[in-house]
Amino acid sequence: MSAQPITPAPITLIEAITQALAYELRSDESVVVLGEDVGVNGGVFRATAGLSAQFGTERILDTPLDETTIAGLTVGMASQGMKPVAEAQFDGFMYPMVDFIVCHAARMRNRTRGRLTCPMVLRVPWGGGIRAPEHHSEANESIFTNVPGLRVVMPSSPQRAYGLLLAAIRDPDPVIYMEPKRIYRQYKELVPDDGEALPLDVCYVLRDGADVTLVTWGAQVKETLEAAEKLAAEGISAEVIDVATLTPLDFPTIAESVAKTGRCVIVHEAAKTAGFGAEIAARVAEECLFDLLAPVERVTGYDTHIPLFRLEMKYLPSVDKIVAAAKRAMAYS
Amino acid sequence: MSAQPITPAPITLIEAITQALAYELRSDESVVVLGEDVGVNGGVFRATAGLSAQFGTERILDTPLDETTIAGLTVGMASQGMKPVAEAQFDGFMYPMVDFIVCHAARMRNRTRGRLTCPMVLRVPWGGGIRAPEHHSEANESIFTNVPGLRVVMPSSPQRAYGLLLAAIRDPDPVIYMEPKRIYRQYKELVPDDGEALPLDVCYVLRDGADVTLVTWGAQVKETLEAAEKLAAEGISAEVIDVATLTPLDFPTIAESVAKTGRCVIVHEAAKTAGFGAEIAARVAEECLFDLLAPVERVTGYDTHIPLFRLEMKYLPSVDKIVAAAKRAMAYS
Amino acid sequence: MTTAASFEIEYLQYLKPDGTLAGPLPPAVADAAALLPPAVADAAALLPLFKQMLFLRTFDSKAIALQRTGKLGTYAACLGHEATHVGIGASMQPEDVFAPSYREYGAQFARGMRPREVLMYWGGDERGNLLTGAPAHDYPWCVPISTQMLMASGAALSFKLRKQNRVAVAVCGDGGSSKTDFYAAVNSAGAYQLPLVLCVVNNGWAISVPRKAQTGAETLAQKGLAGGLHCLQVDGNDLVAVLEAMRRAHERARKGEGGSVIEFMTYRLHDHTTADDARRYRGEDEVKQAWLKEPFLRLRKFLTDAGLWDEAQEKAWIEESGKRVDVEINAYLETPVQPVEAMFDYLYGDMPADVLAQREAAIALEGRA
Amino acid sequence: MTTAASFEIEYLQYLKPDGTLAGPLPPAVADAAALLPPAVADAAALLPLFKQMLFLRTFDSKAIALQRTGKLGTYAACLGHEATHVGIGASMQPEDVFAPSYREYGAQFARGMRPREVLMYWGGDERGNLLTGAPAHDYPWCVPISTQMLMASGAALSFKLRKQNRVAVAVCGDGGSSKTDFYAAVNSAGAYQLPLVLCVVNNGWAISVPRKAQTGAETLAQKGLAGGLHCLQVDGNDLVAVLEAMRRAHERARKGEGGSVIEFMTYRLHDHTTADDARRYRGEDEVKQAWLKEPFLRLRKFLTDAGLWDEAQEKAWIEESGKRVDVEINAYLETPVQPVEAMFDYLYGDMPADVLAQREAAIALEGRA
Ligand SMILES: Cc1ncc(C[n+]2csc(CCOP(=O)(O)OP(=O)(O)O)c2C)c(N)n1
Ligand SMILES: Cc1ncc(C[n+]2csc(CCOP(=O)(O)OP(=O)(O)O)c2C)c(N)n1
Ligand SMILES: [Mg+2]
Ligand SMILES: [Mg+2]
Repeated sequence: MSAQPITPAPITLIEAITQALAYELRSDESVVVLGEDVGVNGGVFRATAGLSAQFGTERILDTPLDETTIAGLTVGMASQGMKPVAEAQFDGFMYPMVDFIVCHAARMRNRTRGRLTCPMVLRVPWGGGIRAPEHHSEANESIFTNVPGLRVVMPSSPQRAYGLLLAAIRDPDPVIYMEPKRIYRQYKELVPDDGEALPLDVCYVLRDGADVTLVTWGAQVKETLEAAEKLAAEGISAEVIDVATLTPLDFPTIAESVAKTGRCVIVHEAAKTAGFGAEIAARVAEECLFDLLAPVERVTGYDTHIPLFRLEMKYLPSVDKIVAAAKRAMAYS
Repeated sequence: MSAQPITPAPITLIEAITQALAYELRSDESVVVLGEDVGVNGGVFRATAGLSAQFGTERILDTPLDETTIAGLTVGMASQGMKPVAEAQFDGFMYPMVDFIVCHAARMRNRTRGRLTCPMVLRVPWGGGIRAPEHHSEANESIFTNVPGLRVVMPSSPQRAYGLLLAAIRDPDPVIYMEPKRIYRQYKELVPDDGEALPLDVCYVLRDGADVTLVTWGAQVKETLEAAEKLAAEGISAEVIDVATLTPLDFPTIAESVAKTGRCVIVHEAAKTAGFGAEIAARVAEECLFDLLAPVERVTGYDTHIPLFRLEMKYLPSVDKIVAAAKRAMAYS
Repeated sequence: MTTAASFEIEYLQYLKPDGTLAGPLPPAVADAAALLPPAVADAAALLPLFKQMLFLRTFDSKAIALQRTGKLGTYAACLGHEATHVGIGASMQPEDVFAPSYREYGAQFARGMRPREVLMYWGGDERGNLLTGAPAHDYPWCVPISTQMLMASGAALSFKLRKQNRVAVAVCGDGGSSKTDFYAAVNSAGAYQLPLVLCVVNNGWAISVPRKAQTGAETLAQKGLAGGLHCLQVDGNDLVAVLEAMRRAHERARKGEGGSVIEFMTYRLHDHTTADDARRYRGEDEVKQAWLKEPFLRLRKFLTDAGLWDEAQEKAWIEESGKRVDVEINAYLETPVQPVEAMFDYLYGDMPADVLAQREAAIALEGRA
Repeated sequence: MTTAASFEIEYLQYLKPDGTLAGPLPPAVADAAALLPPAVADAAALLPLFKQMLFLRTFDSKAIALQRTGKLGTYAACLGHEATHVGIGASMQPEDVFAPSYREYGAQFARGMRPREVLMYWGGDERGNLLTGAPAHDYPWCVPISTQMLMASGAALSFKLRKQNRVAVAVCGDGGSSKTDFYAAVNSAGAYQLPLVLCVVNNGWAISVPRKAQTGAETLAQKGLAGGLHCLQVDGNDLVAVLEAMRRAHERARKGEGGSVIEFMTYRLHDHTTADDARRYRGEDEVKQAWLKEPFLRLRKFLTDAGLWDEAQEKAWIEESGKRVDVEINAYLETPVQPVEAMFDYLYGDMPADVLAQREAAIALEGRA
């Protein structure tokens, strides 16, 4: 195993994922990658491109077409000392995995009082906005956020994709790693292939601000940062927080910001009701009530299914919707 | 089909369920009941006791032992004009049903622009506190509360069990009907078998109060009402709201109460983080901020799996925990 | 040794790839009609189906072109599957229910679906699922693999319980036969003895995963044995065999003899969808070989030999097909986008207050249609 | 007719219900040793397993009594399954991995599990899953039906990938063989050619649902054909047949010949669990008939005939078993409840801040242990 040279050129978010997978496959022989079409095809999004050629079919496994199977095999391998990194081909195909994730992955350690564990990662291209067919555009993170024993992680930049995926694979417990597919190739960043993981369980403050706290994750980080720019142009100083690890939630980072700004706008793509934004708003209502100058705002998908692509952009949060919410909050003082 | 005589004696919550099933099986021939052991055995909790003898094996169907199968058959029948009432034997066995519920039941109408619909009910004995084995004690309602197109309903008394189940079966869309098994036989109530449904999509105010609003659902209604009694004895007037239909949520009823009391304590059995209580707290933070005198409180299960039964009562919300939370809220004014 | 059970699975083929009849008599001396199975009244009965197959080719290539020019979303071609798809569709009665996956346009057209609706669906518009020309009880496209198989089992159960003389027909791929929902369909159809036909279209590939990586079973047909169903393997490029296999399965179903699993052996001649590039994972040779066995050539040869088809007819029909498809394409392109409220209007039968409020907010934001 | 595939499933029985040997020679003249299969070195080898079966009976009845007096939660008896469970356990090597459902104490004891842990588990204490005496890689009890089958397939895959000479053995019931996870195990074991033994213990009932309502398949063994696995049906009340069936499956697995599905024909002589009342759904006659074929009688007869067992031995062993079980019961009853923080301590390898805070709050509320 020879060390990789530092990547010289900037890479996309999805390339950062491939890079992290390759790094960890090289450095930990208990890591295997499995999923539909992850082998010679390199994944339908090319996240595993080249890995089969590099690591062989015993490390990069194409599975039969069944998500229950993928989840079950993954838990079986993880509980016997391997570190499987499974892929669900799209967000909308994760549901058959829920049983194994909730009943076994999330509980193996607790059930056996630590005797068996389940160090696995489930990667899944997540969310809408790529003009894909039905079931290829879902923001369903909240299926897992009320399940103890899991980590739900979502990167929003090439660097965080790399660092958080390394951390997820090395984590001793199951991690649902949701990849915002809309920004897979949106921009490039220098991501040194140095094997440095980024911490899980912490929120990342991406922009400092004084007037309003914008809390978001995944693909909406882009629109939220743009909204912050726009607000700045109008003299409103917005702090932007990328939650990054939804559960376990690092609420103190959010609380600190809200204490400072007195206003909290939560932005996410999933439907509003009982989306994960609710948890953040609830914590604010519990722990930051007297800091609040304005009601909490949620800018989210509507409480309906994301439409097929002719209408989908009207479903998703947008820069304008975020700006409007921030301004509504600013109306209070 | 002859009318049933008015039930003369008070009945338990589970008997009210049987009574509602029988009523609707009599009055609508498209209704069928299916599940594991629902036939001659009458269900492991006896919810379908006697129905097989009364309606025959073509109306009361034992299924092969597979929850995916139950969910798939149910959606298939419902989309072809029947009204299946399926049973998941226990909360912990619902997970394999998630795929069909989320991908098909909740979307059939929307996907086909109203051409096909999915009028079905999934009944499930829900929650902890009966000293049951593993996976028989789960409060997993939040798996479904972020899914548009569904109704999530939970009764908390024999009368509401009867009226809401009738409403659920008659509803033109899929309803997840969660039955708090801990109070299946806790007390009896007169429940006339008059076929009168109770409205869905509304919260029920069970007790008027002026100082603090206690919001809950399912089995915790019992402890919450008891807590209200205790608080009354100490001069604190608590309003108690049974949410009953979690989604779509009737928030105005809650908002009205919080506007009056200025304090909101949410009680539920599920783990705290991203439990459905978060949505209620979030709505309060959005819509009732300036009514609040005290931070919102959530009295919930801890963020871990409900333990096996030797420890489970220490996991669940209790009268004392609710009283303590209400008093913390009362400390603000 | 005591035997607990034993099984045999039949293979059905009538038309060989070269267009001659497979059968006990040497093709040269055989009376074609005598060798045709009960499903086919006479050779002429094949003609309209042959024309449908040809129409499909035109539709398919025009849809791909539309996608390439950005006027359609991802599209799943049916190239090579025409005999299987058309045969399945032709075997059904209007009161039967059809549960497709996502590329059985041949069957859907046979059910009466309008081509514009195929384009609407892949064009990102839910109205493609209205099936205005097809039986209103048919299922919409089904993206979560093989869930349609189990849903169809539920439909078949509803037929049985209501004593309706109807059959549910569902289609999945070779990959789809690995899905647990497929097995659940097999299991439940057997347990309840349902009027269900589970069609497994084995086109060799599930995106990049070859058939042999899906299962250790020698045939996909034998998966039906797991539920005690009738199992059959068929040359899926042979329209005659497809029709006969379906006829048998329908007959069983209607007689109350239960469900069938039919494996149709065919080949996916195109990429998985327009979003796929099959050169990454399969060799040209394999594809070339498959072109020799595709369903169209042999049937054309057979019908031409029977004096039922000629080049002039073909030219005219291709032209006619092109025109018909163009009409559909235009209708699709001219259909205005749904108003924003469409995303709320079909969610519930009774719209909840919160949804109504969001609907109004969305209209306020986006403008009323 | 062309045949695509054909299959035959063998049925294995050595000891008939009356304790005589089934076989080509009339039992009277047969040399018992000659008729025993390779799995059984000689009749004496059966003795310790017979004693385990007897021990199980004692354990079972004492556990039920404990439940009836409120000192145990719901308990699932294993009465009638002893030959199957003990045989499965005895066939395994320590390095193999065992994935039970919830009533295979016979197999778990053979793996070294302490009876007190069975009681702890059903007594509502997670520490029952510590398996202090058994191989630490064995799986805990598995309540969600048949998920253990698929998990075991994953374990087998890990053995294959790491080139470990180990076998995964998983057990489910007749009802469990309807579960999609079971089919997924069959499918994946076939696709990857895994060292996996899927044991289907057909005891006639899944709570109240009889075997015939689960599936239209003639045998449960044939479900393995769906994945190209080796299939075998066995008299599960015949310890000898169980041992031989397992031997064959292990051999195949170790030779890289892939997985097996073995159907063990037995009968659930007790209620499903102590929470069940089987009189609601099954006749007494059926149960009476089943008692004639139960596994213990025939083996006792065989061993007695072979001069390896007598009444005195039996009396002594029953007494000894009772004492051993009592020791275990006392150990269970004397185990203090876990402190409240135990519900947090094994949730994550690295405890998140919120969980830690809740842990502290719970301790503050309930008192430190
Ligand atoms: C549950 C699910 N998982 C994954 C996918 C993504 N996907 C779409 S088509 C396909 C391959 C299907 O192969 P096969 O069943 O052989 O049908 P074919 O496309 O060859 O007709 C996959 C994996 C899906 N649609 N649904
Ligand atoms: C997924 C799931 N659904 C339902 C149950 C409830 N349940 C427990 S045991 C059982 C019957 C199992 O029958 P079988 O597989 O034949 O095993 P046996 O109990 O006869 O050994 C059922 C339905 C469960 N444990 N898991
Ligand atoms: Mg295919
Ligand atoms: Mg059984």
